[in-house]
Amino acid sequence: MVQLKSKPENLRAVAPSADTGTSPVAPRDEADRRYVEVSGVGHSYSRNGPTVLRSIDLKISAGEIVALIGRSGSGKSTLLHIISGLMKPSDGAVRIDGQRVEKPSPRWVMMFQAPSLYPWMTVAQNAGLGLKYAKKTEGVDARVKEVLSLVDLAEFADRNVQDLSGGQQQRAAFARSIAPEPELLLLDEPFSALDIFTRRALQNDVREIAKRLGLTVVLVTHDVNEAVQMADRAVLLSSGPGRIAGDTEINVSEADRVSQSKKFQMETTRLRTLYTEIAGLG
Amino acid sequence: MVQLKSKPENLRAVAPSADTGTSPVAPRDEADRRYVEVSGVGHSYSRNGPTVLRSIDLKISAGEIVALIGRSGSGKSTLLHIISGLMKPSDGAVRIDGQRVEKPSPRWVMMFQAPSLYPWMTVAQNAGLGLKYAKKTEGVDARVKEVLSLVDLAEFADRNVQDLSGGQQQRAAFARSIAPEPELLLLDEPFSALDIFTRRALQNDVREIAKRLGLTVVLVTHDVNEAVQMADRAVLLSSGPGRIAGDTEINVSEADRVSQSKKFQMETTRLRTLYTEIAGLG
Amino acid sequence: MFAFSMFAPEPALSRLWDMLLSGEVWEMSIPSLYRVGLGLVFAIGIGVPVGIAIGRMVVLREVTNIPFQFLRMISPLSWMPIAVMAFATWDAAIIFLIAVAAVWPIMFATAAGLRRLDPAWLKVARNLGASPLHQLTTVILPAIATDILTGIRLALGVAWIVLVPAEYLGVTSGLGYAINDARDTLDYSRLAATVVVIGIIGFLLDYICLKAVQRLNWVRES
Amino acid sequence: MFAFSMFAPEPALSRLWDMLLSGEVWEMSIPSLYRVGLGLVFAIGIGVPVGIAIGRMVVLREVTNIPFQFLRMISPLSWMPIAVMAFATWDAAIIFLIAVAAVWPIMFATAAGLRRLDPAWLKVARNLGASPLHQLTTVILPAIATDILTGIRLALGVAWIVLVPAEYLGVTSGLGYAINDARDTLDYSRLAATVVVIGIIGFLLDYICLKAVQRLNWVRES
Amino acid sequence: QEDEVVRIGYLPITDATALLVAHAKGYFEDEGLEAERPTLIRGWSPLIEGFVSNKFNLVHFLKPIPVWMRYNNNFPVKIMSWAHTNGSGLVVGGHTDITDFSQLGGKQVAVPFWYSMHNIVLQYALRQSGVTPVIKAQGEPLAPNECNLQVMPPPEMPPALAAKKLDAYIVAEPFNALGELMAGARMLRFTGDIWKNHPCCVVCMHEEATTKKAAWTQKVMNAVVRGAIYASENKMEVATLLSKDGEGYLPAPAPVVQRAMTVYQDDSVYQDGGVIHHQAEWQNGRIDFQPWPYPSATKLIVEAMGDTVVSGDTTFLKDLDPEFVANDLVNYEFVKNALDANPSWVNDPSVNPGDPFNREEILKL
Ligand SMILES: Nc1ncnc2c1ncn2[C@@H]1O[C@H](COP(=O)(O)OP(=O)(O)OP(=O)(O)O)[C@@H](O)[C@H]1O
Ligand SMILES: Nc1ncnc2c1ncn2[C@@H]1O[C@H](COP(=O)(O)OP(=O)(O)OP(=O)(O)O)[C@@H](O)[C@H]1O
Ligand SMILES: [Mg+2]
Ligand SMILES: [Mg+2]
Repeated sequence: MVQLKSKPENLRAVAPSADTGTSPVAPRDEADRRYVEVSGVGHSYSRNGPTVLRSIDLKISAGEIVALIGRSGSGKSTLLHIISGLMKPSDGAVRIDGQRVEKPSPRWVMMFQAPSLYPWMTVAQNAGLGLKYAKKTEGVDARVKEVLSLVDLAEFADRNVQDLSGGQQQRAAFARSIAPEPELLLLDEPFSALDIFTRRALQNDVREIAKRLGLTVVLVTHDVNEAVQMADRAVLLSSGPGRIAGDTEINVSEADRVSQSKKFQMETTRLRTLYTEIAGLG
Repeated sequence: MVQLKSKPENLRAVAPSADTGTSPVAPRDEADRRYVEVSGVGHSYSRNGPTVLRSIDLKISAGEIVALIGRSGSGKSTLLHIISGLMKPSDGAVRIDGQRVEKPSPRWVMMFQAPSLYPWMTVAQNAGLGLKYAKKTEGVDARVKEVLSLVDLAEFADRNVQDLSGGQQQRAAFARSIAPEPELLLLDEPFSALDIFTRRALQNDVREIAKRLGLTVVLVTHDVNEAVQMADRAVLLSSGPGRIAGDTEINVSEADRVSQSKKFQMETTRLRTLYTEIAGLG
Repeated sequence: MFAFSMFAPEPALSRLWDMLLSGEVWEMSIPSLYRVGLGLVFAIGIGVPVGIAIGRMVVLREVTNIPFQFLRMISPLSWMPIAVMAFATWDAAIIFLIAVAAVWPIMFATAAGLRRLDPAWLKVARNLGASPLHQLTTVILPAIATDILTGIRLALGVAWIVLVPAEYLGVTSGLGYAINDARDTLDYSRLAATVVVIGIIGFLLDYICLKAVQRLNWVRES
Repeated sequence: MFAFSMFAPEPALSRLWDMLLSGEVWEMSIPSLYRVGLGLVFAIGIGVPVGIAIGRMVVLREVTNIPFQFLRMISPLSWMPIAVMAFATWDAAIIFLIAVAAVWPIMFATAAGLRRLDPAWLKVARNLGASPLHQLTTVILPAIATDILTGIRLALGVAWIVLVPAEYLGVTSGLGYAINDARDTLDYSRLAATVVVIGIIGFLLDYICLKAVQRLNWVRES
Repeated sequence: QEDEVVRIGYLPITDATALLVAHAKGYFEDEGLEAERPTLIRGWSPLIEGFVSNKFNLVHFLKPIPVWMRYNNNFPVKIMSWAHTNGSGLVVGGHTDITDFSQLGGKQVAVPFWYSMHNIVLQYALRQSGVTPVIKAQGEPLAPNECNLQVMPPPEMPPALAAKKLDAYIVAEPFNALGELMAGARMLRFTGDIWKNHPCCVVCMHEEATTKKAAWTQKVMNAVVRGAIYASENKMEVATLLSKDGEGYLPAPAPVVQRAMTVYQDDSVYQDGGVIHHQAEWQNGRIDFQPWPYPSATKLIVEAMGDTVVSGDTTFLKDLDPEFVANDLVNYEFVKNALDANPSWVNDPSVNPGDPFNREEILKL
């Protein structure tokens, strides 16, 4: 995939691949191999039901943060479920690190839109769950402490998760997702319910953490601001049977991501224009 | 209340009234009497619990649309409940149209953050509920048809509300709120769960409807964009024990509210700056 | 094992067939249905309002908890002598025993349903000007209809449990009576056939409840 | 009227006092508690796993619905002859009858709890690499613990209902036996005193369940 | 197999006396047998079911029950001896003024079991008095000369009578005595005053025991016969022994059991009420214990069952020959041996010492 310059007219129009039911997986060139490879994925929820996703091709490099933008119902959550292995696509296949995804794995962890914390556990118990499942016995406490500090929840370790505010719950869910040290993080509108300040802070934190740990991240959102704040690249999904309608890099320096800089505003406006166009088209 | 010019420095700093427990209701001047008068309202949820609201004074003219902005936990929902009569304040009083509010009334209807539609009813049955409660028998069908058309749901009248999309549900809840022809509408973050396009459309619709019908509206939000889009005036609540920390007019022409105009952007930026300052202070 | 091999499906079913042809099945079923039905009507008539009251009023729930749990645990069959004394007819005594056993699941399911009620629904109704009666008919009852029906389904099972010993009491009709009679006459194929009849009737009643649940249920199963 | 006035509170309570002093209360309670307890253990041992299975697997639920509803509706007392035949000891027959009656509320409450389970919780667990056993112990069981306990509370009520007629069978101890005994001898003050004992024990057992519910309940009441 | 434990099942009524005394007095041990404490059962049905499933090998049944078991259900049961004679009565409610069977027309009467001597005697007495026994549903109108019968568990009878839901019931002791003492019932007639020395309950065993374990069975019967003789000779003592105040085989307290076993012709109420008609002539007691199963009585019962109104399918009775039943159903061998070994049994007032093994059945109102 050629990296495009960050100008509206540089939007790579993605030609829908021929609708042949199953898309043949082309022999892959080792050099072109990427960390996540979604090839020809299509999906419908029932045999004769409407097509929800059509011919999705998406490649993501290791360590990259990709924002998946699209309107409600465009199939963003469906695609994330398919990548995570929680759902089998009707067509096509997903490979992660060269290996075909057949079922969920703690190596690629998805964080759902709702925090879905277990209310009968403390914050620390929730965060340590992945380690428990992996039958780790040593260093569990230390690791839990570490991830909770990372999301600034160390002092809440022994609280019941129901006694946290919404933002704290989101952070706890995030801590739970990263505790088993996944390589790939799939985030489904993780901050949609938060007020603007909490949100801004978390966006910065997550980007920083991901970059520090070298995680690959797919971030589903319908907020252009959030995409610019967090992602290296934005992939736009058209509505209807969701298709990739645009794929563009986000070129903002780390410093500019934090402030209300000119560059940030420009980039946001550019992306919004793209999004509006596609939404209008979709 | 003096109408202020729409510049940041024109923010009227509201001095907290002396914390004397119950604020004495001053003899009111007929000329200064407004449609909604919140005087010295304070609240805490339990006898010795933390104070959630402190000394709120707020006057709203008939037909005005006021945005109530504040961070999560600042007491916006609490204040709305008190105005609606669903909750009794610990201190102070609320008068609507000169009459002290003691209990809820169909004359002032609140719309909750979640649509809270009755899932065992159709859209039309939900919308007609207020009329049924008022024991109206004539013209009910016509009125229901009218409000559903107003929110563009006429063709969904006989659907179960669970078969609506999120945005349609919000609109049905709005139709239910306005069907009994209330004079005052209290909206609690009504569009927070919607994607940007649906949201934009609804914001415009609601403002248009309110202005057409001459409704007074209090709109709770933490989205500055939404405030500028919809309101005539913005009231900012500080966090901690919520207090009115700012009160400013929004001066954007009707034409500018719809487009991404310069004026709109300026106003948004101004309000966001105010909000950030207050949030920083709060 | 001699007579008891009559429990086997073949003699039981052929006996059932005879009983169907002779109309005996209806003769024995109708009085029992009448008693179970009336017992359930009383159980519903008491259980639902009381359940709503204790579901809405925490104080009432706490005050009544001890006596209710106490009464609930007493086997209705220990009420038998009291029922015999207190009621003028045998039928009334049997109906009382069934109602006493069936009222608890209904009451508890109703109260539990009410506690799960979304408070916002009541706020919306009050806000739109609903009177308490309106709140009951347009919000509370539709919202907890399936809970009530779940209670009734459980009560139905309990009512059948009680029916057999209750129809020991001075009546000469009904399914419980037929069971007792068949045991007394060592007529085990008849016993098994009657058990099948009870099972089928119980199943049909439950099926009606289930259909009602499906009609009144507004929760979308995922 | 003759002996029947002995149901009045005064003779009943003074009789209860005598029975307490003589230790008779314990003598009659312990065997019944053993039978009810063991019956419930079997009911839980069968009801919970089957309830989880039919709650998780729609196919299984649909296949088993007819036979289960059918069996559920048959009064355990019609099983009596079979229980007597099939079990070597009287105690086993009684425990069987109690278990047969108590298994249904537990099974149904478990299945209902499972259907209310947030599917996201299971997705999260699978996603984090939970084995099926892990999903059971860390997600399913904690999530539906209160539902299971609600089922057990209802089952407890049913077990006591069945206890009295079940202790008709060849045992010489227990509360149901004491009730039958008192009825055989028209000793109604003793009957009333025993009823009070049953009520108190039932209430205490229910109280234990309620405490367990409160402990395991993670839902915040509004 | 020869040393099998004696397992007795019984109902809490005085009918079980012979078996209980044999156990209480250690007669089984005297014979070198091991015997479990008898098991109390609350109803005939579970007792039958327990016997059939081999939980018991020695029980007492109402006399017609084994007829049904053997000829309707083909279960190989054998009558080994009589458990007792007489010992039942019909009481009427205190709210009624019934003094004669003819006044039972239009009334509700409870019997303990369709296949019981009680039902046979009651229906005989009703027919003799011009009343037709019927089985009708509740609320169905009764003709003035119809008496409606219903089966009811004995413990339910006294409260039902007190609650005026019944007008009378016929049952074994101690429920008559309980009714009299605690429910205001009045004794109308004793069954033993209608059918002279009638059998009520019989002692039953599995047929297999008589063929495959003859020695064991003989020992059992020896003990049972001794129990019956002891009971016959010491009614007052035995009543106390069996009661709750004694060994606690029966839940009833001593005064009730004593009344049920001893209060009879000398009681002034019975004399004044004209309850007893034939005692002077027949010389029987309220309850008597003599084990010999007179074939004549068996024949009479089988004959009477044909005319007795019962619910259920009675077609098998039509082909039943009383003579055949008397020989096929009853085993005379073991009881005869036991009686020969214990000649004092002829001292019971219900036995004719001159011809102890034969008698003529007398039914008289
Ligand atoms: N379980 C399901 N069964 C059938 N259709 C479904 C199911 N889940 C989602 N859909 C449909 O698939 C389409 C894509 O849904 P998806 O949840 O992937 O959208 P999304 O882009 O995540 O939207 P949102 O922003 O609202 O979360 C929608 O039209 C939706 O109606
Ligand atoms: N029922 C309650 N009992 C006790 N405290 C409450 C209750 N409801 C709200 N609070 C507290 O009162 C404060 C104000 O709550 P409120 O819901 O009014 O905030 P809000 O401004 O609407 O926030 P949000 O934007 O999150 O909806 C919060 O600190 C909250 O914790
Ligand atoms: Mg989604
Ligand atoms: Mg709020």
